[in-house]
Amino acid sequence: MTVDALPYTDFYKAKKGIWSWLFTLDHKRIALLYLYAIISFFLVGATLGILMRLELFQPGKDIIEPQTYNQIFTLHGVIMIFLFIIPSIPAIFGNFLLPLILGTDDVAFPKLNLLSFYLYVLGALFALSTLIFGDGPADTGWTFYAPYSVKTGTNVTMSVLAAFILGFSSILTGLNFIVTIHRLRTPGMGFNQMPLFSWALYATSWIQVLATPVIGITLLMIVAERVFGIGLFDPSIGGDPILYQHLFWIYSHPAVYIMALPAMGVVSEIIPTFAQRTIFGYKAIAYSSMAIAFIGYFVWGHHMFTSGMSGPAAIIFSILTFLVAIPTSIKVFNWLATLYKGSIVIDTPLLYALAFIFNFLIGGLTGLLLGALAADVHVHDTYFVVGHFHYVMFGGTGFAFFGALHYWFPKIWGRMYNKKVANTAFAIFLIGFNILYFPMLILGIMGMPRRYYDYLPEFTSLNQISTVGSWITVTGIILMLINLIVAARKGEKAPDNPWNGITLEWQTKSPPPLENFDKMPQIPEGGPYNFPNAYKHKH
Amino acid sequence: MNASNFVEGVDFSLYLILSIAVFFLVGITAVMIYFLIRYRKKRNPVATNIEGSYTLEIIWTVIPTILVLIMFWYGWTGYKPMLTAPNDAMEIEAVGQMWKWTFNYPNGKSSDTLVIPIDKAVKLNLVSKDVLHSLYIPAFRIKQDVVPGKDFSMWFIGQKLGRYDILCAEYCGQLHSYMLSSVHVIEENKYDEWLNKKEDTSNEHPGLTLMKKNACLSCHTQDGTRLVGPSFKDIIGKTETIIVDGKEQTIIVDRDYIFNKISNPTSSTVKGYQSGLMPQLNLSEQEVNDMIDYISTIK
Amino acid sequence: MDHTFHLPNSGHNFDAKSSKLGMWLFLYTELLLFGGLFLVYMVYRELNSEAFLLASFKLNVWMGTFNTVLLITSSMTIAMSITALQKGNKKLSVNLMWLTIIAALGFLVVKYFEWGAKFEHGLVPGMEHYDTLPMGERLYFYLYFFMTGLHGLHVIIGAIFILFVIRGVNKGTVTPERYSLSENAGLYWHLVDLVWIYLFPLFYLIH
Amino acid sequence: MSDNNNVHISSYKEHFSTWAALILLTFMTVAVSVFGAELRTLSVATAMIIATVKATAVGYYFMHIKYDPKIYKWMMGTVLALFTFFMIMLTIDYLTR
Ligand code: HEA
Ligand code: HEA
Ligand code: HEC
Ligand code: CUA
Ligand SMILES: [Cu+2]
Repeated sequence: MTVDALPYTDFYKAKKGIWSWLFTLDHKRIALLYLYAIISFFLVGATLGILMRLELFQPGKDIIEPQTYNQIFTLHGVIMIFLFIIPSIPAIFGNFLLPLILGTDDVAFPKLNLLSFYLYVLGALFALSTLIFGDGPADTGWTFYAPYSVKTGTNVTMSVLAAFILGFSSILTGLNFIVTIHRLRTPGMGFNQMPLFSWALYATSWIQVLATPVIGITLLMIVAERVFGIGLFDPSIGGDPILYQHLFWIYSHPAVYIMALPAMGVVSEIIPTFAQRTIFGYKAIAYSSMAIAFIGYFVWGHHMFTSGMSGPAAIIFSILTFLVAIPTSIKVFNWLATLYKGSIVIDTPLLYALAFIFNFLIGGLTGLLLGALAADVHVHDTYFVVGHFHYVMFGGTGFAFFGALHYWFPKIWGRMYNKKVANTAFAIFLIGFNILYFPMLILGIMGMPRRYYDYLPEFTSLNQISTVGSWITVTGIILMLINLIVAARKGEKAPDNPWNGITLEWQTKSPPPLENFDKMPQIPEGGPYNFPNAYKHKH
Repeated sequence: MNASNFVEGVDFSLYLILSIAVFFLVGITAVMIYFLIRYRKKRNPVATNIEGSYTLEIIWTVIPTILVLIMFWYGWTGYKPMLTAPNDAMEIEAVGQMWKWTFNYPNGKSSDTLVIPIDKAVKLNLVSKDVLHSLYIPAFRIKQDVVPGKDFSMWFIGQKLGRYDILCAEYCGQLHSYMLSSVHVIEENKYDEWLNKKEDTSNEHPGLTLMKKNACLSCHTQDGTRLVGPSFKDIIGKTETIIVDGKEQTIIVDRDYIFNKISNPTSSTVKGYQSGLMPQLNLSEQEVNDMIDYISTIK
Repeated sequence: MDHTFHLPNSGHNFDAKSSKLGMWLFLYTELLLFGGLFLVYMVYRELNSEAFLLASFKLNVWMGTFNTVLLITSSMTIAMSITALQKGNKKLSVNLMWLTIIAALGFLVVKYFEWGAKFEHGLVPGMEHYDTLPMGERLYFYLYFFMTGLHGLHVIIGAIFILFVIRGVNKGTVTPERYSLSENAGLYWHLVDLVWIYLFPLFYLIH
Repeated sequence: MSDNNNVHISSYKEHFSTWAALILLTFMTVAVSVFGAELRTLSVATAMIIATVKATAVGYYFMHIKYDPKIYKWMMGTVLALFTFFMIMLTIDYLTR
């Protein structure tokens, strides 16, 4: 490996001191601030997950009280959704890479970017403050369904306000990215020459901007109801608790695509790089991102099939739900076709990307089962749903997140990790993950409801397998993190373009200088993934 | 014979989709691994830039669309019959409240397990006294939320003799996972016998009967252990700290205090317990006094 | 090392088009924020149309009409102030903005009296008389206070925004060449007007 | 996006006429509602149609959408389409229960 010998100042060294970090307007530093914050919250949330698995190891009380258990799964859900997975890829890798892959030096509104970060911190503080102040963390589930969320004595108000503030942070990030993509592409880069990761972020950002306000106002209604003692969902004044569910899911279904689309964007970057060939069906992948974002608004009712919603509404929502699966499957098939006749280098990022496809397939296909009316009546609110969403969120987006971390690691830190250890950690993680969550799907079909502190004896053995899986997962993740932490401090120097990537971020130094580029980046000829040394073949 | 009339439709759509899912999962994973091996750098040093193919795009848009419409179709046909109960269905009121199911029969009988005759359509009118619950009978493949302020119902036919679990599937607070009951499918003649048998409560304290009926005992024990609320054991004469309007005060529990607490649960909160959980009930003065009479006997 | 190289498409340069696009995106979020409430209104009106009808008679149409006229007029003045700024007439522009702010204050004063009257009649959620109203009417007044309250908050924010623009024009940071801030304040103000255009008939006029 | 830099400046006259139209429409709705009360449900529809006409005028002339690049119309259209869909689905649910 040759290391570029030219002297330059990277963005770490360009400015010094703690304030130069806390008040930085540089998108790369903000991205790193997000990274450290988000990983910390992930570990907190994960620890709560492990605690739940321990409690569920056998029926009856093991280590915690029912009330504590309820608060734990709520906090686990809130942390994982609002503090980990929604911001994860956009706020970290979007921030770091969007300007780089578009060939510019920052996002459109750097100050707003810093404001988003501090709103994120504020929201996180609100969410965690419930551990110390008031009557303990909320015990409602992350969905805050009325009227329980209004009745319970726990500190729901704080948790809900946290979600509200985090929503604002998310809106501002989305707004920033949309404007950046519209206005700051490098000269000559049209929308159809953009890397697919920016397409994915573009679609995601629109969801953030247009869906988040709806949950904002809904949560404010919950706060008002708690503060004034009466409110808009209170049956005693004619309110309808089901309306709350509608408003909640009008946001929260599109939100699952806020989680999924950036991950798909990452996969669309990794696969062509490691296959060393152009992406198959660029436009199909790009436009299906937009289609998912758009159709995703129309399916929220599939969370409410048994809520008392009317039959005709349920039928319409079911059919729309199936439609949203189609653009997703288009993506999967195009990724698969991209491997065809590639010259594949099997490296850690690619392994994560392929594991994404595998896990996401299980998650997505179980999603189809949930979308079917009759089947959903049986498995709704059971562990089948828990299995489904861990597969898509953790097995999908989580794996893509760690894949992105391994893929852009040399760019971000200028160093390389130990690939053997990384691959071992990956294998343990993948195996543990499936042992942890696959039993949940079976439990669900057998009829074990979710949010259960205690369960019937016939569910014991599968729960035990699942708990053992959680220990294996922990091992894998800890190994992975240690490997990366060691590498970031003492890893060997990485070249500017270790994977022979072709998108613009690989044209600058690793780590990049403060202004990102010290010469004009060159757009690859004939499309963003047109690897020059591959044999050309047009269909 | 299936346990209920819905098992067939639900299971069909479930297994149909599962088999399509397994097919795609296995197929796609296999192709993926094959490509990894066949086109790895060693065996295929020069990649080919294939930009796409309209034919393929169309194929893999159309085939999933068709499959998905089939899935929708069977999901719908399995679901449709759940929407409307036959007119001759016998009606039973199912009441959900924090952590207890109660089933009220037209003749005034009430029971905490659901007893139904075999092969007869049963319609449950769902009533919630507090928050959302969901009545779920896994063996019958049926589930419906119980919403306060709304009159929803569900129906089914029990087709196989036996006892099946009833679970609460919508999170409803602390003891959500203990909100269990069961449905007992029995023969028609046994059912009639059961229905017309008066439960013998004559030698039971009227206060206890009332407390069972109002689910007090799902939160308060009689043996001194703490559940959701304080235990009733030795409660009269106990010194404890309560919170009124945010201020703590120490009191000695007496009849008046308990009377107040039952008639207006939000008037005070026992320190160390969660406020707002105890339900507001519509009880006559006599009934409350009966309960207090009984509570004072718990030693 | 030298820092002479600069990208042409830098995020550090001011760009009027970016700032306008950003503002519009923000307005969409505001629209959907109110949108959520309009959805609640719509559903409850479908469920309780008689009660809503009766309750709406308890509002004062003439005050509402007066406020509508005020807001529409202020919308015109703020739009004209941008035109004035673009044409280089700073003085006129500032004066028109002051007019807008006066209209905003007028709007709030009228609202104050309206709300005051509701308090007197005990129609505010939590008051004793409120608790005796039929269910649908209680929903109506709950929504009325929630929605006009949130709208009032936006009137205040909008007015403060305009104050900033006035300061900017006086200090010379907002100029005929660089009027983005004034344009954005205008857009925000029009949004406040837009929301009211729907609130007014929905609460006052659905007889 | 078009990069054309000669921005359009709306005239005072245009603003004033927009204002006049809005005021006229306002009094029309008030009239329909106060004096035409027997129209009842019809007046809800009328009021909403008039409000929409007013909103369009504000957007088109005051907010300058008329003279902005097409993308602004597209975006606004998308937002409104989404919102309309929300309304339709909620209505379907509540009217068919
Ligand atoms: C990353 C997040 C994410 C993603 C991407 C998805 C994707 C999907 N989800 Fe999921 N979902 C959640 C997160 C997510 N979900 C969460 C968090 C919940 C629970 C919330 C709670 O209650 O707490 C939930 C719950 C949930 C429910 C409600 C269940 C219930 O409570 O009863 C439903 C019902 O329809 C559903 C459906 C779907 C569908 C159809 C998809 C589709 O988009 C999937 C599409 C993908 C594929 C189909 C696989 C790839 C396709 C192929 C390989 C081709 C072959 C395919 C065909 C033949 C079509 N989801
Ligand atoms: C991205 C989202 C995400 C992720 C990653 C996870 C991760 C995990 N979740 Fe998740 N979960 C949710 C989102 C997520 N969850 C949501 C939204 C709910 C619904 C909540 C609700 O019902 O309201 C839920 C609910 C939920 C339940 C159901 C609770 C119930 O219904 O009763 C369970 C039960 O087992 C569970 C378990 C776990 C486990 C064991 C992990 C683990 O896999 C975590 C794995 C991670 C690790 C193993 C990391 C290891 C590291 C450490 C432990 C720290 C070590 C320390 C240092 C090195 C410093 N979760
Ligand atoms: C959903 C759970 C729940 C149910 C059902 C319930 N309670 Fe309670 N109760 C509580 C909780 C929690 C407390 C303590 C907190 C408080 O004071 O509000 C409590 C407190 C009390 C107290 C005060 C005890 C003390 O030590 O001061 C009395 C008396 C009481 N309940 C009686 C009843 C009666 C009688 C019923 C039935 C008609 C009933 N409760 C039903 C949860 C419940
Ligand atoms: Cu009742 Cu859960
Ligand atoms: Cu969904």
